[in-house]
Amino acid sequence: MVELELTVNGKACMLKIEPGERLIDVLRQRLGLTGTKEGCGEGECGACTVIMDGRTINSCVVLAIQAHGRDITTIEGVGNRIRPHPVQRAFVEEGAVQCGYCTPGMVLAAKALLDKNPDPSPQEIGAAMSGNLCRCTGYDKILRAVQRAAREVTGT
Amino acid sequence: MKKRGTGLGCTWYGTGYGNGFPDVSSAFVEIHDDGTAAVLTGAVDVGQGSSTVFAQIAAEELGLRPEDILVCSGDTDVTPDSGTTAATRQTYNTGNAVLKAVRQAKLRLQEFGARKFSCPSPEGIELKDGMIGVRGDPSRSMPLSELAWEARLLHGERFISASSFTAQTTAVNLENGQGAPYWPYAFGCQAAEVEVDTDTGTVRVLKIAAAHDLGRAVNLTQVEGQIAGGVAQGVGYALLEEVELAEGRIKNPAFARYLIPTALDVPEIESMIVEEPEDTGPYGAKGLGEPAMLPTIAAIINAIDAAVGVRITSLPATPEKILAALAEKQRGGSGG
Amino acid sequence: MTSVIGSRVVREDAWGKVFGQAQYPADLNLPGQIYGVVLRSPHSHARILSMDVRKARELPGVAAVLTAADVPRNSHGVLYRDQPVLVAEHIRMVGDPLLAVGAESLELAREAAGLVEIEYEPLPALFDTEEAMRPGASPLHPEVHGLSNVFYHLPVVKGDLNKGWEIADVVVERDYSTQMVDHAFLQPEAVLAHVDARGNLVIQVSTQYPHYDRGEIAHALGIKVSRVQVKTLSIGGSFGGREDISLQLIAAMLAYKTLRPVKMENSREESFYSHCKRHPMSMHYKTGATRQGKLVALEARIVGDAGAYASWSPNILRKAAIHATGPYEIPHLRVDSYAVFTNNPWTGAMRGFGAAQPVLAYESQMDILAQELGLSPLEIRLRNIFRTGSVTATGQLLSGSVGLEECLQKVAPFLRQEEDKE
Amino acid sequence: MEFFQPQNLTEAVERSGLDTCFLAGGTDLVLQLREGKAKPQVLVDLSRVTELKYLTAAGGCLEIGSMLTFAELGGSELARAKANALWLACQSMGSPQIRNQATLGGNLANCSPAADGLPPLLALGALVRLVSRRGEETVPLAELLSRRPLLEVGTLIRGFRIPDQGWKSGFAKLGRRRALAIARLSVALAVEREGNQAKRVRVALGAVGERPFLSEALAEMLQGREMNEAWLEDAAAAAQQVVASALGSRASAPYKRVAVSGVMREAWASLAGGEGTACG
Repeated sequence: MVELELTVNGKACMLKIEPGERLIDVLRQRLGLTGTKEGCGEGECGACTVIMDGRTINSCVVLAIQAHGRDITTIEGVGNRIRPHPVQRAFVEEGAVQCGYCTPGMVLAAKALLDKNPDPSPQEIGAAMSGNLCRCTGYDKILRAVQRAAREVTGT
Repeated sequence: MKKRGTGLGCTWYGTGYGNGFPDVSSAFVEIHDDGTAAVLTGAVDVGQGSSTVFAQIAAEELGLRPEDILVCSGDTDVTPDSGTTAATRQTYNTGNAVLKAVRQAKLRLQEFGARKFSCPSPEGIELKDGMIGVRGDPSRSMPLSELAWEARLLHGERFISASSFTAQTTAVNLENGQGAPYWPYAFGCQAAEVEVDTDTGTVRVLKIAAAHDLGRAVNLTQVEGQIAGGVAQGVGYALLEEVELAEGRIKNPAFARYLIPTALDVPEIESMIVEEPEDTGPYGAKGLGEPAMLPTIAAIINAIDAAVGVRITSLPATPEKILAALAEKQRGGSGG
Repeated sequence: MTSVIGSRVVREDAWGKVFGQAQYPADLNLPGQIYGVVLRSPHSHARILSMDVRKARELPGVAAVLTAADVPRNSHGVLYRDQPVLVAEHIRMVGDPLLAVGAESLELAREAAGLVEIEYEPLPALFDTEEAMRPGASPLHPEVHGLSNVFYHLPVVKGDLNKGWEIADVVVERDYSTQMVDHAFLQPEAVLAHVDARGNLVIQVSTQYPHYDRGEIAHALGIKVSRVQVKTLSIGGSFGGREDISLQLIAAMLAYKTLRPVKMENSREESFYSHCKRHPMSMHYKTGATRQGKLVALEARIVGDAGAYASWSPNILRKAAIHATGPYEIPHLRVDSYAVFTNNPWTGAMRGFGAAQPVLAYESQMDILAQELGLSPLEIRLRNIFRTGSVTATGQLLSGSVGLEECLQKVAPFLRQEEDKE
Repeated sequence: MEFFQPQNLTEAVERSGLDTCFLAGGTDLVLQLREGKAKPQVLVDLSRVTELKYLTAAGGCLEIGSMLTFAELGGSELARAKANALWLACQSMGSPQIRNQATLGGNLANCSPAADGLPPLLALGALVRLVSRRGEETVPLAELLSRRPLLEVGTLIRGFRIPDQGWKSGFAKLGRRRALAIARLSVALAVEREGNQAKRVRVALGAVGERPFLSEALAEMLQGREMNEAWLEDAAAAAQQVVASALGSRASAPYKRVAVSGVMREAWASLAGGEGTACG
């Protein structure tokens, strides 16, 4: 067992874990943050996307211990019904949500993009969202939602 | 070299279980004391949006906002059986059941309203914008919330209903296939523009224009969502996806090796809606779920032929098959 | 107030989904739950000679090891109950479920499954539909489906085919084939089952049809439908892949047996093996048209690989036959459609349900005919499409709501003419 | 399994041995651990070893630390200017999430046939800086790739050194889809120009055989010639021969030996400074 200290959604967490535990399992099982989804278990679908120190990662191919001392944002830390994040509002209003299983990862990928680049081009949006698979929407409304959120963020 | 071409795909799709199998959906409706309503059906929303469609139907009938409708679905202890979420049948089938059930509850409301407002017939009572009252006479109306409350607490009157709808088809004759196996039928056409790299055989789908006759669009956002999602699956089916088998064992049971389209593989999509109303459908609606992906398959394959003059006859149209066909064509084969 | 029909109402669960609050079965837990796993067959066709589960049962932390002997009524299926909950003897495909283990942890359950000793007798297997169709081919389901692997055949016959060929000026004949594909919904199967305070089985799952699942669970366990509750949670896509019952049946059995809450979750690999696939079809098409571009004759043979179990195959191959003409009027035709058992993974419902595969064939034929006749792809279709009043291959009158011509006209501007070609 | 997080290079090297495994980004290793393909007693996490995270141009070379991620390299203007082929590979490798985590050192250590980082490094003439208890060693990547096993026990990849000779480089990869694609073929090309002459050329191929490799034959055929349409056509045709002989009778050979011509053309078109457009 090793000591793991990390910040999750702004809260300091201390846990004892096995070194081989994946970040996704610690988030879902130990911290109860089930908004992070597992779709493929091999870093190919992006459903388990979380933001670590400002960058998106697939939490299914990262060991929890690799997050030691780092800052993690999961979907639970992004917004709520009273104060939704612009990306979340845009996803709802554009109709970018169908089955919803890819949605948390998509929202985080979009948030990470807009945090760095509030005014992305359509190409930049496509590239930023290309690590997240969706089987329902055909991506069309997801990409539009990111554009809409960008407009809201930049106030244009 | 990169060459472009366009292709057309034109399809039809019989919705529902079909073949005379009793295709039944059921719904329960309850008007709450505050004038909101609950719709209970077994129909599950797998992401396509059936629950939203049912809320819209109830809201339309009761003069409420969709957010005032609680849709409870897919719990066998609570909801009636509404069949499977498949066969492009929920908008049509369960939509019809919801419509019938809501209209029953509505009729009870209208009857109560007719007595309340001394209106000679329930048909004279209108439900609109959260109000119930005599059609054309705003002075004889009240909020539905007050009427529902009053009905229960002062008169013990409830507005609760249950109904079922069964689609009508006949079984085909097993000797010659004759019969009326499906109803209604949905139709669709798509045009694809592709770019084929003649060096690598790679196909890029640049654009899909999709027109679908779905009877009536109940929710435009969801219709566009179904079309775009269908196109993406059609792109995957036509170009990318294949479960590879070796002696019955799946060689690629993983997302690293079973590839579905990413955001960058899906073309620009222009969706167009054709509303040729179906008399038996709720507000004329037929359905769209499955049909959305069908024309994509042919539009892409035909566009490849238009671009480079080779006809791919086995799916998926991989770069390997396209290069082989191009080589065959150069050797003077038919390419087909 | 404007009509809400035709508007852009926001789906009611979208907010819960963007906040990560929507619950899929893997997100649920109950105190005291155990974890279930299924051991699946590595063989495509085999007989189980012996199965020794003692070591697995004795492993500390194992709550139950279930085999076919523990299933009161060991069958399920959407049309025919030809699929075992757990195989007793006859394995028909790789991935057939052989036994289920419930244990205190997932790792322990996997370890226990690994301790089961099974002796197999491999049997000759059929992977090719043409081979499986041959007279004398060993039948895969003699008990339920008789002595042929061809367990469904529908001919659709209309008009006089000989006359059709006589009046055809151009005849085009090709073979087409489509591949096996997976639904690839993003959410792998998962379930939480428990026996509640009423003594009823409660199954929380993502399914396309909870009432069907309830019936299958009650049937397999030999209990009344009113003692089973199937509750649908959020569903991470389905596309037909959640029609045949899957993990929920096994989780229900484990919960019923152990009286512990049982959680089961598929990995992506397990998911590939635990739901059906889209039918690969081979299609032979011969289509005739007049010089004026009118379709006059069609002869088609469609063979669908059903894999090891029937699932929806008869309905799917029926749908393929009925839709084989495409949305076109053809006066003289014969279509033969067959569903055939093989030892491949079983195939069933997937978006399009048998009407997807023939699209490749009938729409390719249209373009080839157009080329032969010197017509544009648009023109040949306009000369043949269904309109109100058309009669289909099965003799059905399309009495209304046929919006195909308008669809064609809407996409026509997006088609490039020959001369714009690069 | 134990976990050890060295704070510096010395600690990392001291702790390494038969039963240890270095953890870089982990995007491949975590899967191998789960599948039981890697079973180390000790996992040595390199993420705190700051000596492995650098990107500088010094002494006529571009120096790249092994723990630099693909995203960091792909976001670097310095890398773009000095090692365009590598920079391009960093744009298309895996997905954004993988690029944020996966490192160039890990890409070499894992050494998949389709490793996106290796053909560009080969074409750019990269040297690999290795470190072990015995000290440091600097080896040309091409030579390292001929070693079996690639790395001796206890050897750590410290970084990469790319001589800044003013060569122009490009990279193209062929995947089955436009993102999240494993390379089915990749070509990296580096050219030292003199006027319109290709004075010296290096061509590396990926996903053709067990490990990426430099093709001497292609280089010899292409250098000392004017870079024109014929030159490119010869390059494409010769690449086909190289692939054909490298793949022999493998199932993928009939396709790849033809398709490589297109990848070669794209690699040329991607050459920094717009050379590619001159005749591409």
